[in-house]
Amino acid sequence: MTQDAMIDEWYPVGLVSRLDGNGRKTALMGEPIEVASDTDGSARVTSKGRVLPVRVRYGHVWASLGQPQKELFAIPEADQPGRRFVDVGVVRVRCSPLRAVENFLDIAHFPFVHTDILGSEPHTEVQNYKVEIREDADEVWATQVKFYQPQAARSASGGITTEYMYRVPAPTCSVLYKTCPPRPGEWDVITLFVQPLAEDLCDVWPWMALFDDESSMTDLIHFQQTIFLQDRSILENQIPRLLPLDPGMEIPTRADLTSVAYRRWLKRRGYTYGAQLVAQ
Amino acid sequence: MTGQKQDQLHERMTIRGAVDSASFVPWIRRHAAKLGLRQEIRHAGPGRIELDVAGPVELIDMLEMGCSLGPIDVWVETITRTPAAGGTGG
Amino acid sequence: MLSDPTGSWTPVVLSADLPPGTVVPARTPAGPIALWRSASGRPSASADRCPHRGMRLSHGFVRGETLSCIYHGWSYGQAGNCLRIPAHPGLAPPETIRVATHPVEEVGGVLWVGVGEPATQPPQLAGLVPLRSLQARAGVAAIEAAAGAKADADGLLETTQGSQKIHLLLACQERDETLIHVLLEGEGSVAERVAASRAVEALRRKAEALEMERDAP
Amino acid sequence: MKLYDYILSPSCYKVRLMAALAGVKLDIRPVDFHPGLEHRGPELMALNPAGSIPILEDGDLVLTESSAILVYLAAKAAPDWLGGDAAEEAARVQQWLSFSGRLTASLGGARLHEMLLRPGDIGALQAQGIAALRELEAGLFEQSLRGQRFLVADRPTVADIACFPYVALAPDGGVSLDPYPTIRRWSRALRALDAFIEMPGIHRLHELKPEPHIESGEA
Repeated sequence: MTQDAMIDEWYPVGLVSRLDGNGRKTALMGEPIEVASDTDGSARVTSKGRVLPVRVRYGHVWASLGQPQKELFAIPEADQPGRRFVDVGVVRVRCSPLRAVENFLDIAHFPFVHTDILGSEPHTEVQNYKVEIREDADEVWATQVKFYQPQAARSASGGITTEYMYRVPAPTCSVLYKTCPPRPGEWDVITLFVQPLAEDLCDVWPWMALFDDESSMTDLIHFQQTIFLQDRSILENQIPRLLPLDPGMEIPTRADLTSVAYRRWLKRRGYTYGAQLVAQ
Repeated sequence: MTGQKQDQLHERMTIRGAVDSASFVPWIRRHAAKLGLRQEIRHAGPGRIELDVAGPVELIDMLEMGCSLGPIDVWVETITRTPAAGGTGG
Repeated sequence: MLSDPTGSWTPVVLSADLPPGTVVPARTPAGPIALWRSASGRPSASADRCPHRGMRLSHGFVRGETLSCIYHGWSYGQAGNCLRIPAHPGLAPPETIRVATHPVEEVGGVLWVGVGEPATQPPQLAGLVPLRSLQARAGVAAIEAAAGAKADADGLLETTQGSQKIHLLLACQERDETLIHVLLEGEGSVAERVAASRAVEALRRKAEALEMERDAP
Repeated sequence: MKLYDYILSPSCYKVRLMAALAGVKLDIRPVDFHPGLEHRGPELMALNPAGSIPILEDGDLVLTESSAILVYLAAKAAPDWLGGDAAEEAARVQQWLSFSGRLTASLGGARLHEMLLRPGDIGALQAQGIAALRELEAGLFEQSLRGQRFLVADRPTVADIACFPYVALAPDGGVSLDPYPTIRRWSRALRALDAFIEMPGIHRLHELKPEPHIESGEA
């Protein structure tokens, strides 16, 4: 696969809180890179001696192998007072980075994969919701996504219908806005930042900006790690490992609308690193 | 939406975009067949494919989902659906 | 061993290793399959891939007479037809939404999966009682060399280990891997069966050593 | 009883699982093992100089080895799980409790490497893991010939709980469980136990409950 439009995008390559002078060896789209803190404490990312463009934002160090045309996407909630910011830490998954994002956009698997946490039988129906590609921002948005959640929060005793909004601001990143029980009218922000190591291998860095004055930081980390580790065995057992842009071997339904919109957007922008172009 | 009755709809589906591809019509037929949908291609030309389709709404939705992505050499801009008057011989 | 798998049977799992209400992964020359047995005891084999979004069906679950995908709960019947799409509970899926299936025969305590459309029945293995299955990282040739015997057209090989006659039913897997089903002549005592199991473990070690030697430059 | 716990640790899960099966209520103290490395911090190192979790505190007693914790929970609340007093059965329990350490080192090491990027020789870890799985498969098979579904007897013991988590999570470390039919049956028997609880990476056995139906009109 030739390197495509994704080369000029920003990718997470490490936690700011874990930066040190020794440098951490990792990879980005097949290239070995090193992430270190400079003598002045700033982040420095190099690839074969070349210094890469770097940003430090949302708890993570971001880098690009190419020449980014756009600034790293904005998450306004990251500057909102009263939120707690949670570095969930890295989890490696043997799958396409695009598959990791697609799974994050999916609610229909909640009853079977996140049983009794995010969903439960018989509440499996996916109601219609809205999806659009916002041309001005060049982002995929899914809104009015509602799904029955058996235990909405640690303190909740019963189930509620939780509302979600999904946003894809970059090919390997997604931002989820979710009903925030302690603060009606506000949204909890849960992100999935994916570092593409290779077309079929990725490091996933979840990050959160929550209104929650009750839970310990470790509880919050463990909750999100629990959810993601339930997904990991799914992601490692989907065939093919790359994300098909031609659904000829699949059967998407209206419940898969966000997935279809995400794939359409990838196809339109030529974001094909980690994608399978022809169904087989 | 949990009732047992499956209403059979007859719809005209209009697919617009860069769809002037010999690969797309067979692709649509294959996908419709996989969904058990009766379809009839009414028009296939540069920029527009029109077909009549009959079946339960969820299945027609599924055809729309599949077609909106389609094969890699096709770019679908929009898909519109309008009621058709039982035009597929059903 | 048959070189052309079209129209052949592959022994994939012992009956005892597929209790009612379970699904297991298996490999055939036609690719990976999900082999499952319904609550009422009927075995079925389907392609190991859910046609919805590609998840391996062998990771799924068997409820009653259906196999369900662990990802989104799509359920399939014996014939491979989709019976339920939980995200759309009002929809009765059409017959055309299906997962490919393969013929299954249960003969003499072994489950055989057909590749293509076999014209004959799987071998009867009369008088032989299955013991256990194990996988070797060795090709058939290395196992034959370790056993000092050749497999016949059905993949069946007879060897004497210690004082025991043991029959091995071999099924090629990917690369240099072979699935070995161990069969004995009659039930035998517990001690005899333990001894046979250990003898085959030893034979596997020998075959894998031979395979490594062969691979060494 | 207070458990210093990490939700993704199979060794901590052994303790949570044993406690659930024995009906013991644990006071869980979550430890930020990843990414925070809290288990290597001063507070936990003071409690356990080995820098590992789980740690179980019960009054003055501090236990840091998961097998010992399993034995403690069973002895306190569910003595049946200790296995019988007969020489052979008692020895089998010890055999598999010790063996479980090899699963931790091999399959656990492979899992930490593949999932949480911890250093290690992945080829060697996986090979050792496969060797251990083969040994377990053979052991369980011989047990089945004796009419016993579990490692020590026809009922589960602490030995089964000590071995189960790292085995069930072997695929997390890139080690397939496909070739082990007897392990599969054993794992299923454990997962079907009444008070069984899961951990992330071990899915619910949905077939244990009949397919639930929703009443029309109920959202």
